Amino acid sequence: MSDRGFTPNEMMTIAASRALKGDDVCFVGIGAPSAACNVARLTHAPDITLIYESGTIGTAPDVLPLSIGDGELCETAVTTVSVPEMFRYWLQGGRITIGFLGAAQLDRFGNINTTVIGDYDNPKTRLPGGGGAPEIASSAQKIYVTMAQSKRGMVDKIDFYTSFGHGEGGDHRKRIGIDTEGPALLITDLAIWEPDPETKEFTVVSLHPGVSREQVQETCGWTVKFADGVDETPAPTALELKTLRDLKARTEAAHKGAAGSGAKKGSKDG
Amino acid sequence: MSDRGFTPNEMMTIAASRALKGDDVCFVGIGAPSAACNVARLTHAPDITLIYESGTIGTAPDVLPLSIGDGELCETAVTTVSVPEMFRYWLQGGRITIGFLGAAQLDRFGNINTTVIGDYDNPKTRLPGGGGAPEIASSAQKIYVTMAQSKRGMVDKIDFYTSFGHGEGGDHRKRIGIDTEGPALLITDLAIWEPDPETKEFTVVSLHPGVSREQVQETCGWTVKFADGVDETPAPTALELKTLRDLKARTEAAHKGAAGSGAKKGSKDG
Amino acid sequence: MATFMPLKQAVADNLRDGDTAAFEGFTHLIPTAAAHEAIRQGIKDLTLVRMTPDVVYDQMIGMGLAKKLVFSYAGNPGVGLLRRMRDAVENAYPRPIELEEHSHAAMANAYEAGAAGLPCAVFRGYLGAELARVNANIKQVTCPFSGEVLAAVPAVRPDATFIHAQKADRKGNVLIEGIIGIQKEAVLAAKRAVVTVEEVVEDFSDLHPNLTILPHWAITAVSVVPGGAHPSYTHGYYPRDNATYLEWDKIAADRELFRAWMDENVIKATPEDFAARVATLGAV
Amino acid sequence: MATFMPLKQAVADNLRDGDTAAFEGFTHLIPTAAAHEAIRQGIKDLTLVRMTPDVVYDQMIGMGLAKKLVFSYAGNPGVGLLRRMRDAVENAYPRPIELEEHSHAAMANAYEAGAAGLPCAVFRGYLGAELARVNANIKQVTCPFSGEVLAAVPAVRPDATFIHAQKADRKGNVLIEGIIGIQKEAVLAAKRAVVTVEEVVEDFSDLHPNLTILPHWAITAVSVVPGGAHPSYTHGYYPRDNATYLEWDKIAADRELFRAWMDENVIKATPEDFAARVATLGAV
Repeated sequence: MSDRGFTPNEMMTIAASRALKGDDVCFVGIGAPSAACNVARLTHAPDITLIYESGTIGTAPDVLPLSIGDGELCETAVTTVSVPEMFRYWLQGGRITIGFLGAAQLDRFGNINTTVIGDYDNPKTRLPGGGGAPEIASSAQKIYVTMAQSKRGMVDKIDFYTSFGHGEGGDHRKRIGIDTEGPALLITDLAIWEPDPETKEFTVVSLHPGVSREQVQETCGWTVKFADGVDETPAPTALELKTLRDLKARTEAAHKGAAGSGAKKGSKDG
Repeated sequence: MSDRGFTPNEMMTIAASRALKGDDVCFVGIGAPSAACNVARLTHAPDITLIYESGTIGTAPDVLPLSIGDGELCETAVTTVSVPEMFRYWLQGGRITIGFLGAAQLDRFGNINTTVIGDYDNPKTRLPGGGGAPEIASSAQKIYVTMAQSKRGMVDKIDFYTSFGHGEGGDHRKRIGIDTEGPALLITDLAIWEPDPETKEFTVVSLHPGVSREQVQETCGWTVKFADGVDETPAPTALELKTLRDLKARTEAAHKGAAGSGAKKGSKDG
Repeated sequence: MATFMPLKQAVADNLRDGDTAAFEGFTHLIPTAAAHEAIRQGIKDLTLVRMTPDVVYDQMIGMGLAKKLVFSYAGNPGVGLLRRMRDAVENAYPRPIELEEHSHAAMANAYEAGAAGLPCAVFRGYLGAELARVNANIKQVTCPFSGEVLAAVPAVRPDATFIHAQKADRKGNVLIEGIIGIQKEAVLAAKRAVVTVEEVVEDFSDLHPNLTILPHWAITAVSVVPGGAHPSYTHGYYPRDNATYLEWDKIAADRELFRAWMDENVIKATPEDFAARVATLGAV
Repeated sequence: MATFMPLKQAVADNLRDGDTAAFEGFTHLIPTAAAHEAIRQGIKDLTLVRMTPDVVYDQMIGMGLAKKLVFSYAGNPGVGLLRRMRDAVENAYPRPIELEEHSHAAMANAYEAGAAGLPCAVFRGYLGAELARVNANIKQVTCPFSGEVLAAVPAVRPDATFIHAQKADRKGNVLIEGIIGIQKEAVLAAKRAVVTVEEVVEDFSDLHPNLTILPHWAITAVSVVPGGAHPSYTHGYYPRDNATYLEWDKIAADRELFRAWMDENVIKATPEDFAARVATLGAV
């Protein structure tokens, strides 16, 4: 923890939570920040609808799930439907306002790779794959991406297009027949980025407290563009921090109890 | 009632019930003889599965439903599913062994019309339409047809092909890409008919007790073919008759009670 | 987001002249009160969609609300034909009506495709069936793997769908149970959806997780109309009023009798009258 | 018609070398006991299908049962990658494995199409996604009404599907509740279906009519295996054993440690051992 009283990861989660509104219907997909969605629900957006691709609609877990199919998601949901219904009626049906995606590799246009590092047929590292991401990326009304910055993750050219962001930029989505907005926000541990209205390249619009432009550039594999007026992200409020930390503490305690042993917080799930 | 102690209609229902086996999965569609299916269930085929297109699977009503969506069908079913699931997973999925169809007009090859009398665009009589029949006719493993004989109903040429039987006969089904068996039995108030193995024309294989060949021909609009050895349908047993009559009496009483007024037994439903 | 409002307002806000509208129910849960409200408001030129148009569609057609009917089985369940619809089809009375006729499988798949946001439904159907000749909205697609030729119909996407359901919770989430029919799909396929319910309960926290519940944000308006499915039934509340279906056969047989009955029982009535109609039927 | 039989016999009767087999479960209700029985019986050359292959697929792949994997997300939920699967893909150890990789939407639609008896599934998907380049089983069809180009994938039709469920009644009808995933479709899409259950109850007459129940005649065999989903969970019976998922990350990282663990916990074990594994987890 920095002497500011919060970690970069906490800032990232809280900044992401602030981007969510009470009338949003969020598809919390593979590797997505469950924490951000649930902090939003527990602070300014109590009416937000959280959907996990396991079929739970309108879920309100007291602790963070370790997997997208945890029992508590079902127990606290408004309803739990089958997986085909989830993908057909709810995602493809256009009812998801925000699809939250993580990335192993991300490029400046919001294209995402979670499939392979290296060549597909002869990979250096075989990653888990896309899961719901290819269709979340095209069917959700908007996409928010969160990830911790690194040169390995934020790259000039991704090895595989698991899910399509803005392609080569501009109106590339439209040209291939996608009529949803696509990546609309990138929230990292250092900054908030928005796509340029014309080129669709991610552009830093806000730096987290104490973060310099140089830090952002050093941890990013492409030449970073900054908006004309770059804001400073408001620091987490006491309530936001307490909500996040309480949630994580409850999670830790619950999962220890259930499993009879320490369980680390979910990173990837299936 | 004839002096034989049963009516032609009772004979028809009981003959149809005998054609059903305990491991059959019957789709009891529009205008179909619910009575035959339920008599089978209450006599020799207690394990038979009855499915109504309203979504009730494995139903066991104590009284005959007035419509295919009566509450008792749901209350006594193993499970009740949505209508899209019924048509996709259960009918189209090939799980129905017997589809039971009625007809306003029927031809010698088991083609059925329940759509219009006269020209489609300028009909003499607008009938209810096909409902589930077009796909029951092609997706159920076999089709049984029941109807009371009449020259108006059993015609040389039907006005509209609501559902396809054996078309022009022979391998016509196969030629248009249907791989199910199609009409395999016709049970009327006078006789039992089976398709000729080659031509697929319905052929009388059994006359109900006391019925003559002339009576069959007089009430049929095409020149009737009789099998080489025509049997006599065994008369209803005491158990069969009692089961059918008790079922009808229970039905009458129940529907009077529920509606506060006399309700006639279902003929067509939707 | 579901808003609770009187049925009169829900219909006025959500149904317009010329709309494509579905009042769905599969014998069970037929939204009669909503259809009667549409009749009272004199909505015109509707394209009415329903798998099983029955008495209440006979009433709307007989009152001249419909310019077109998209359907798969039109009958009075347990009784016979729809006489007002026949008069419209056979004699163009009170106005001509265009028919787009499908099979149940096609309609079920078309609603499903509408709910799923697809432009069309693909299924195995209409093999040898003559509807494919008279309905230009029945086409074919070829499976790119097996070469099998499958049927395709356009998705049903109503401007407005009306259904009746057992209950809503205070947030406007809606529970449908028993014979659930095509109602979920009809709501999700529609631009606007109005649900009449028997009652509102505090919350649904005691319900089994896998029941058919429509989240409040998938619905436009909820109106509380006890008995609103009469003469159809609501599983858990009241049985089907079979006598009324039988009676309809006589009423619909005569144009003048029909008008008089509609005046008395629909035009001069209100949604509040439905509660009394089911009061004598007994519980189920 | 479902026949009750020991799991050993159910696997022996229904799974053959070279089969396409699905052991489905979506975090919840993973049929671990059935997969372990397949490993013990040394079944070979399987094409394994699953949306979310996790630990138990890592085990089957690591033991060399699979020649091909059809999937959409391969990971250890809440932990990370599947190390035995990586070893097979990256190093062809213990044997090469062919991958047919899809998205979740495609797999869900492909199972649905299998259950629905269709040769292929049609949906809006893979737009701009590179899987369409590397997977020859991703094609396109054009909507004959709108002209929209949609994705098509072949239906999944396993020779054998294995699932775990809460309970059967004496006739062999099976109840699945909670996160129901893709299990109903996986069973209905298969030529043969084996269900392991926690328990058998007299009948299901008290259940709500709209629950997910597979009729006995849609199932081949039912085997009673309490705890049979461990380390996954069974809603209403026992929670997920998160420690075991974490532990797996270490075991699977080393080929020898893996073999030793499999010998001890699978090869020398029986279906009866599962009950003890969940006994200490507490009820849910």
